[in-house]
Amino acid sequence: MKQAIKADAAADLIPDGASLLIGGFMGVGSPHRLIDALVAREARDLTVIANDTAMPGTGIGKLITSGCVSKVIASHIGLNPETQQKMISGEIDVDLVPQGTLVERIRAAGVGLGGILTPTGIGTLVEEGKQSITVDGKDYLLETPLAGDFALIAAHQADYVGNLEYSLTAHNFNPIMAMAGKTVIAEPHTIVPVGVISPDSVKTPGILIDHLLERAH
Amino acid sequence: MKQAIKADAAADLIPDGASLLIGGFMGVGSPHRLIDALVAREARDLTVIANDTAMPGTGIGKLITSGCVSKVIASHIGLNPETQQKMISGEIDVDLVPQGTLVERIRAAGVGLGGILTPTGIGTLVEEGKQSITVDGKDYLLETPLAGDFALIAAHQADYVGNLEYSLTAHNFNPIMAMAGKTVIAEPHTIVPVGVISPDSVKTPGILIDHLLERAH
Amino acid sequence: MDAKEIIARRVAQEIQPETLVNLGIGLPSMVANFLPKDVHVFFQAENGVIGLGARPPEGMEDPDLTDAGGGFVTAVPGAASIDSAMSFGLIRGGHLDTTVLGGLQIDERGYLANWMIPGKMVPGMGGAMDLVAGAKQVIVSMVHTAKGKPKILHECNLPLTAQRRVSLIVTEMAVIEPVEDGLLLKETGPGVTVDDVISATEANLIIRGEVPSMQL
Amino acid sequence: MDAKEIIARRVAQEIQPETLVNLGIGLPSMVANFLPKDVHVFFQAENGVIGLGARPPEGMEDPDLTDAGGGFVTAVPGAASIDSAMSFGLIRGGHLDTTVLGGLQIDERGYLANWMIPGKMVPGMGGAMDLVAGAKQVIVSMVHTAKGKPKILHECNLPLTAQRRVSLIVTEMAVIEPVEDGLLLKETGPGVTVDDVISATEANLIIRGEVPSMQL
Repeated sequence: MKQAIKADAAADLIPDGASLLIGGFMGVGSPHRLIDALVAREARDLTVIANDTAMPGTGIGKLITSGCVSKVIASHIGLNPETQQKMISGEIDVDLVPQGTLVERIRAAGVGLGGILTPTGIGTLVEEGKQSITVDGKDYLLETPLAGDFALIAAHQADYVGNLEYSLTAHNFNPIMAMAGKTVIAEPHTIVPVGVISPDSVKTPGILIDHLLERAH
Repeated sequence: MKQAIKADAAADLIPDGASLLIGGFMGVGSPHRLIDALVAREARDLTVIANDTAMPGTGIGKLITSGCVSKVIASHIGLNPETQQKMISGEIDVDLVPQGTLVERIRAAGVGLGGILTPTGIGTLVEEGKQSITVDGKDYLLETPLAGDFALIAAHQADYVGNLEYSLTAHNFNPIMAMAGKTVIAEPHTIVPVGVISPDSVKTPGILIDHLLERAH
Repeated sequence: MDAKEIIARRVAQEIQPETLVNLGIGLPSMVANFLPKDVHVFFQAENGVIGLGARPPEGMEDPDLTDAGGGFVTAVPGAASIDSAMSFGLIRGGHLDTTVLGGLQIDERGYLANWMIPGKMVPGMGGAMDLVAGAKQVIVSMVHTAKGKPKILHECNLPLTAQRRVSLIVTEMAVIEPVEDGLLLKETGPGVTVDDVISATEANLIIRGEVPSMQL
Repeated sequence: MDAKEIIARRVAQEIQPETLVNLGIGLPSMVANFLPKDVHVFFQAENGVIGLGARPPEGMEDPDLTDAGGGFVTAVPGAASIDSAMSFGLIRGGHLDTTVLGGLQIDERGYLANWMIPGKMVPGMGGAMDLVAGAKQVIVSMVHTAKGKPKILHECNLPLTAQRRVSLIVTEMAVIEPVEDGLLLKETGPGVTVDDVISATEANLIIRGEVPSMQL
């Protein structure tokens, strides 16, 4: 069982310079209270690994605007002009990774694989510096695991063991990232007593969760 | 939407010589009615890809006893002495694969990966004939995808789109195999109208399912 | 009928019943509006829903249910929520029947470039590389030229999205099928002649006999 | 106390509170009976449950809820059902704190052989190779000898389960920790002398000072 903690206490656990896997897709299913707490404590030099950097004023966009971030590994930054500006000015280093490759690299880290072979990116810029391997006559890129010092996970409902349920398109990267952070912090909307969630509804087993944020309201 | 079909009609779709991914772990979560129908139609020369061959008289054990199977790819045959006897007599060819590797190879086939790198099997007999690849100073085996002509899936509940829910330890290989069969046949306990299952409860999207068996009762 | 509607209507004719379809943001998403009522398909949004529905009535939006562009949507009966690993597993694993994407350039090999203009626009590839590498049928829907300049070229000079021949190109001027030996002109747009298409296209076009006009 | 109970009681002392533990079929599964009441752990069964509970009352079995040996079990409050990919993801990904397995042989390198006797017994490795390769702590629990013959050898002659030094070996005669330079004898079993252990063991044992007796 875990005592639920406040967002600022959770943000204090995350040192400057840390690498963070952050759930969410254009801000949907992102851990918004954790992000606000990181902005409030003026976190610096973070590496953010996420699908995208949302929009200015939303989710991960707030970390970008507030100067918390020095590196981004994402599939898409197109809807956040600030990320693009800071990339061009050299303030933020950006690695672009195809979305399917990004989630498989994170999964590989979480499930103890040394990498995966994907057809995505063959014959494109993504190929650069990577090993190409032929299996059954088809070429694949070897993509290596991508872990984070922390994973910041948004969930719909938790219990005090840390078991998590997600809602609709707010799943996205969250269930995968929950396996790949050295320390995993979950931010649920609500928390219910242990035993209330059916074992079949659990999508992230609580044993993966290190810290649980208080419910939203 | 799919019309639910009878087990014997489903078994008629499966030709002799086909390779079958069959869900289940010691018979728990196996498609028992499909197996019985294959035995009844005296299927021959099947390749069975499954975690195990259960026990004589149970699940996949019935296919073994009835002489339906010429090849087994599994992680464990220890509780079925008939499989062991038929292996020794040369009637059945057996490939043993570590359980975690087996499920990742099937997943790789289902999700379009050319293979995965696993630490499991390094320095053991499993290594034979496989490429070893070093990532970040650690050795891994390259394990390649494993697909089936058919996947025979047991589920707890379906709707007529083919969306599936599973129960407790009857999940096991089923959700993974449902991605890796050229033709996928699902055998649910019950079938409910479309719209009854919450999108968040669906573990196998119906678009993966080609044929749906009638409910059990 | 404006160029975009022509394109969307024509692409809609390519969508087969009972299939899984991914529509890109912008022009491709208009295709859904022109499907015949009796053609039932499941739309996938790569952010994690199979069975994407229309925009909800005002005040009934769910912040946890959006399309890949972040717009509020609903879910049809029989929908399924999936995580990003499953979403791209379906795409890369060949379970997605059709993807409709926009394009910046496309060339005689049938190769698409649609994710970056070096030094100008670097949005990232998002899901595009996986979609083009993995979907069974890849349809590129785009206006035929950009500011009067051809977008269908001998060879793309923008970075490629994938080293794969796409299935079909639909513009307001033409339907073009990339085949083994080049680009086959299959149809012309409303009021457009074969010569019009040729002069708006840098790439060589293969023309076999009479080229019919789109039936919209 | 028979040999198996000695082993199970001693292994139970190694289990840390609030951890995830996988117990193999047979002797290892007995360990659960000897955990102190205040030590709460989650037991994982590799067939897909975290939070394995005791055998249900007769007539209340669920055919869809068994342990990895196929025996009926229950689920504790806070349990989670998982598929085989997640189950082995947890194992191989370093999320499993402790695995307790049986052994056929173990050697001075700390390498375990426990899945086949060529020409005699070929059950398959099941989950053993993943468990030994991936768990944070690997405890081998086994009787010290087989029909009077040592099982702890200079070098295994049966096929290895993994090329990894296990964390601890617990028998009814000894607790042995494989370390960089060999096998360190840490404790002796009830009524067993260091000389008894040495003569029942083929492998060289490192002995540092006084070797304490197990406290059960």
